[in-house]
Amino acid sequence: MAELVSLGEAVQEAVHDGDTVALEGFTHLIPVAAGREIIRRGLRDLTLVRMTPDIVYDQLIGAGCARKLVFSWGGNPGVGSLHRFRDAVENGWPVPLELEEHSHAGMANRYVAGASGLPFAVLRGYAGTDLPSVTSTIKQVTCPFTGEQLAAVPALNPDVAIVHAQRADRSGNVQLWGLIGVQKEAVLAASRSIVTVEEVVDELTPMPGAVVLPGWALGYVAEVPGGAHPSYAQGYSERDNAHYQSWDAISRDRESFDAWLRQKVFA
Amino acid sequence: MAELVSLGEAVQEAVHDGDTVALEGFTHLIPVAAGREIIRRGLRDLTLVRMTPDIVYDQLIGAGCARKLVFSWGGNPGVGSLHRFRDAVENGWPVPLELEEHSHAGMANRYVAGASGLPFAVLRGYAGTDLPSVTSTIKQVTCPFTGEQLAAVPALNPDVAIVHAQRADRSGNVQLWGLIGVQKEAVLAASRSIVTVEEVVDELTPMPGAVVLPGWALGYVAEVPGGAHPSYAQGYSERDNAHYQSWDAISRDRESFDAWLRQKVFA
Amino acid sequence: MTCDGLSYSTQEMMAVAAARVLRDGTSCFVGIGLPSTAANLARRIHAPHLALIYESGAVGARPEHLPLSIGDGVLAETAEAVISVPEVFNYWLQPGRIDIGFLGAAQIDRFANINTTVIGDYAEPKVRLPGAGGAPEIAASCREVFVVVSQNTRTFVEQLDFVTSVGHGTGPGARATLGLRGAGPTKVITDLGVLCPDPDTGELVLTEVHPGVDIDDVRAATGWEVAVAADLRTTPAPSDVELGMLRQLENATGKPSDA
Amino acid sequence: MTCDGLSYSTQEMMAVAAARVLRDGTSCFVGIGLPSTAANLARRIHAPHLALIYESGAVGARPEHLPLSIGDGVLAETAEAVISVPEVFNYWLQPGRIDIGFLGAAQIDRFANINTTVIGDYAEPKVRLPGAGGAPEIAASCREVFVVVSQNTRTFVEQLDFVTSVGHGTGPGARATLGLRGAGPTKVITDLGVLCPDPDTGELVLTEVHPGVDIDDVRAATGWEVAVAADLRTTPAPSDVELGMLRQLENATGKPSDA
Repeated sequence: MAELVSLGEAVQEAVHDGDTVALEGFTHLIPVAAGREIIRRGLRDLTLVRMTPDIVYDQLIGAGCARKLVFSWGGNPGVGSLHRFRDAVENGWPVPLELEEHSHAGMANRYVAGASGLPFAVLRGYAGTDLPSVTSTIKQVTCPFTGEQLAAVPALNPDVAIVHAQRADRSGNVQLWGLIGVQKEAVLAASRSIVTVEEVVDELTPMPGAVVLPGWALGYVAEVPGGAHPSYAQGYSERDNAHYQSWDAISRDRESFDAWLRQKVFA
Repeated sequence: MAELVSLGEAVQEAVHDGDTVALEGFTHLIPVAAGREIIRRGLRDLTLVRMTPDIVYDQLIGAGCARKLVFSWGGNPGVGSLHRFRDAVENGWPVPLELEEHSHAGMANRYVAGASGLPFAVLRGYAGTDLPSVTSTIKQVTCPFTGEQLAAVPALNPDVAIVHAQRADRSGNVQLWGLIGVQKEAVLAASRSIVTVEEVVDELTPMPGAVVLPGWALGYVAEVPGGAHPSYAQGYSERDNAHYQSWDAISRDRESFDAWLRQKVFA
Repeated sequence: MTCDGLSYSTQEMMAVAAARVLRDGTSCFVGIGLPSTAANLARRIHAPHLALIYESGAVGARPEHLPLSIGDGVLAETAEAVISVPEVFNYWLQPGRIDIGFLGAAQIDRFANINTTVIGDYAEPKVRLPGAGGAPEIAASCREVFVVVSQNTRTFVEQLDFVTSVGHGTGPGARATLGLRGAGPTKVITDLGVLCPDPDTGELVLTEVHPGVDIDDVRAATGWEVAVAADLRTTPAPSDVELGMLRQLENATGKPSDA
Repeated sequence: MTCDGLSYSTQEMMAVAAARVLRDGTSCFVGIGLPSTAANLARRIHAPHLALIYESGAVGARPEHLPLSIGDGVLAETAEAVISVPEVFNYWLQPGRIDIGFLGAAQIDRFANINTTVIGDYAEPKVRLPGAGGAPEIAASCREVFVVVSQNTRTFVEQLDFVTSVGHGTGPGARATLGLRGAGPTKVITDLGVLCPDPDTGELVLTEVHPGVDIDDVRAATGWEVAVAADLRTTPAPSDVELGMLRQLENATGKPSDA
C-alpha cells in the first residue's frame, strides 16, 4: 500500500548502496529530482537500469553513484553525447562503469518479463549483430512448435523502480498520461517503488490516455512539483529543450560538472 | 487502409468457408450482428476462435457454421450453459465440433504472440492440470537463463478478426473504450479484420480509457448501430441482461433455436 | 433457516461466510456469481479497502449493485483502472500480486483439486461444462484461494473426471514440484460448512459447520470419508447487518437464474 | 550551394532527398534528427497520409513543428494513438507492420551494415557512442530501411568497429539466413548522393549524385572502392516549395545544436 512521504524519506527507505535501481520515463516524465536526491545522499555501487540514460544518469554516473549501467541508448536526445557517461566508459572517471547493453526492444521486453513474473522474454532481435558477443544476457530459445530460433533476454526485476507522474490521490493511486513509456512495467517489475508526482489531489479525474497505477501496488509516493525538469510532465510543464542543450557545456568537462554538483545538488 | 463498407460487403470480402475466424469482445462490445451476418451467408467449416464463446458462438455453432472451436470458457455469463455448444459437443448436432481448449491466460497470450509476430508465447500455466493431455497446442519451454520449465502456446493468427467498437472516423480510425478485452491483439494478430461500430463520426474526440486502432492497420469498417446487442457498447447501450437470460430458453432445444434462426436471422 | 431474528437461506449463509474471510486491505480476483457477491458484501461491511480485480480488466471496481456478468458496464465505470485482458493475466495475476482468488467448482476432490471442464469422458462427455476460463492460473498464482461450492455427492467426489485447476495436487509438496507459487486453496466454503487443508496431508478437513448442520449431514454430502477437526466450530449465523446488506446488493441486480 | 533561385546547404539537400523517397499512404518509423525532419517534410508536401510512428509511443503523430527529441509533448498531443514503449516494439515494429524505417549511422559498410555503438575496441573504446536504441530491430523488421548519413571516410568504412544493426550482412541471402524479415536498407541517402544495394551482390552502388557533386567527390568520401551505377543520375535540386517548407518547419523548432 502506497505511503505518501517526502522524496527524502522515500529515497532513504527504498534505495540502498549496491541496489539495482531503474529510473524510467521515456523522454517524458523522467524522475530527475529523485536522481539528484540519490546523489545528495551519496549512494554508491548502484546498478542503474534505464532504456535511455539521458541527463539524469549522466548526473548519477558523473557523481560516482553507479558501478554498472544496464541500458539501450545513452545520449542527450536531440543534442548529442552524454559526456559524463562517455568519460566513465572511455576513462573510468570518476569510477569505472560496467556496461550491459541491449536494444530498446530487448530492454522493453526485459521489463515486460519482470512485470509478468516470468524469468525471460522472447523477441525477434539481435540476429546478426555484435551485441550478443558483448552482452551475456542475450541468448537463444527455440520455438517448441515451429523450431524457429528467437532471441531470449532475462527478466529485469530491479530492487527499486522510480518514476514521475502527473498526480496521485491521497490513497496513493497514481495517474500519468501523455507518452507513458515503460513506467508501468518498471514499477510492476521492481521489488520496491517510488513515484514522484506533480501534485497530490483529492480525486483523479479520468483523462484520455491516462494510465492508473493502483496505490496497493506501489511503495512510496512523494509530491515533487517540477520533479521531471528538464524533462516535462504533460499538462504541467514543457520540455526545457534549452536546458538539455546547456547540459552539453556543463557536462563536457569534469570541472564544470563538479561546479554544477556543488551549486545545484549539494548547495 | 480501412475501407468503410456495409457489414454485408465486409463479411463477403473478408470471410470465406474454412477460414479461422475470431470474434472478440470480452463481455463488452461483442460483434453479435457480424456473427448473424456470417450465419445468414451460410458460411461453413469455420474454425471459430474466442476466449469466451457466449451467445454469439452458440448461434454460429447451432447454425452449423463451425467445424472447430478454439476457446477457454464456453458459457452464458451469469446465466448458465450454452445449449447449442453443449449439443454440438455432447451429441454432434448439427455437426460435430472439434475442440481446442485453453485457459484464459493461454488464449490471451496466444493472441499477444500473434499480434507480436512471434510464433509462440511463454506463460506460467497449465502445470498439473489435464489440459495438456487433451490440447496438443500446450507444450513446455525451458528458460535459457534459469532452467525453469514454463508453458508455451503457439501464436493465434486468425484469417479474420471481427470486433465491435464505439466509433470510427471517416478515415477508418477506430476508437473503443470501457472494458477493452483482447480486441487490439485479435485485430493485430489477424490477416484481415472487420470492425463494426456504433457510429461513424467526423472526429474522434479523445476519451478516458480509449484505445485507438489506426485505420491503416485495419481492413473493413462497417457502421452497425447496436451491433453488439445483447452485449453492449459503453456510452451507447446497456448490457441486455434479460436477453441473455431469455437465450437460455431459446437455445435449450433444437426446435426453439431453429424457430429463432428462421425468425431473427433468415427472415 | 432462521436464527437471530431474520431467516436466511443456505446460499445466503454461504455468501456471508465467504465474505467474512476477506480481509481489509487485500486484493481479490473475482469471478462472477457467489464470489462477486461475497467480495462486494465484504467491501460494504468490514473490508472497505478490498481491491477487486475482475478478469474482464476492471481493477479496483466498486460496483453499486452486483453485476450479472464479469463484464457489466458498472465495473469499468467504477474501476480505478481498466486494463486489457492480457494485462490482467500477465501483469497482475501471474506474478502473484493478488492476495485472494475465488473459485467455483463442478467437482472438487479431497485435495481441493477442481474440475470445471467435463463430466464423464472428455471425448464423449456426459455433460460439457464451460471449461477453464481464468481458473487454472488463479489457482496457481493467487497468494491463496477460496473455493465456494455447494456440497453434495455430485460435487464432492472421490475422483475428478478432469483436473482443470490444481488445489493441493496429490498432497504435500505437490504444488512446489509443479512450480505453483501461491498457497493454493486455504478454505473451501460450502452451504454446509467450511473445510481447510490439513497442513501435513493437504487433505480437506471440516473445520466449521453452519448453524443447524451436523457432521452427518456433511458426511452424507461428501464422496469420500471426510476428516473432521477436533475443534469443530459452528459458524456464527448471518447477522442482521450482513443479511440486510446482502439482500440490498442482490435486489439491485438483474439476478442470474443460475450461475 | 545555389540552384533554382534559392541557395541551400548540403544538409538541406539530404533532408529533401530523404523526404522525397517517402510514399504517401505508407507508415514510417521515425528517429530524431534528419529522419524526423524528412518525414515531416514529406507529410507537408507530397505524403499527407504518411503515418509517423515514434518509438516513444506516438502513432500517427502530426507535429506542427519539429520536435527536438522523440518524446516532445507535441507528439503525444497530435498523435492518433499513444501506446506504451513495449507495445511499439512488440505489436507494431516486430511483426513487420511498418513500411519504412529511417536509420542514422556513425559507421556504415559496403553492405549497409551499421555501427552506432563504439569507435575502437568495445572494451577500451576510443569513442563511446549512444548504442543500439531501436535500430537493430528497425533494421530487422521494417519492410524497408532508408539510411541517412553524412558521407566521409570516417562514416563510410571498409570494416565496422561494431555491428549494431544489420543491413545486407555479408551479401546475398545473409538476411534470410539470419531470419530478418524486412528487405533491409534499400536506399542510403547522404549529403553527396544516393546509394542503393545491388540486387545480385547486396553491395551499395552510387545511383544518384546531388547537384554540384561529382563521382570523384563520392569516391574520396568512401572508405572502399564504391561501385557506380551505369545510369548515374543527378538529384533534382530542392524546389522552392521544398526549401521553403523545410525552413518553415525548422524555424518553428528549438533546433538541436547537433544530432
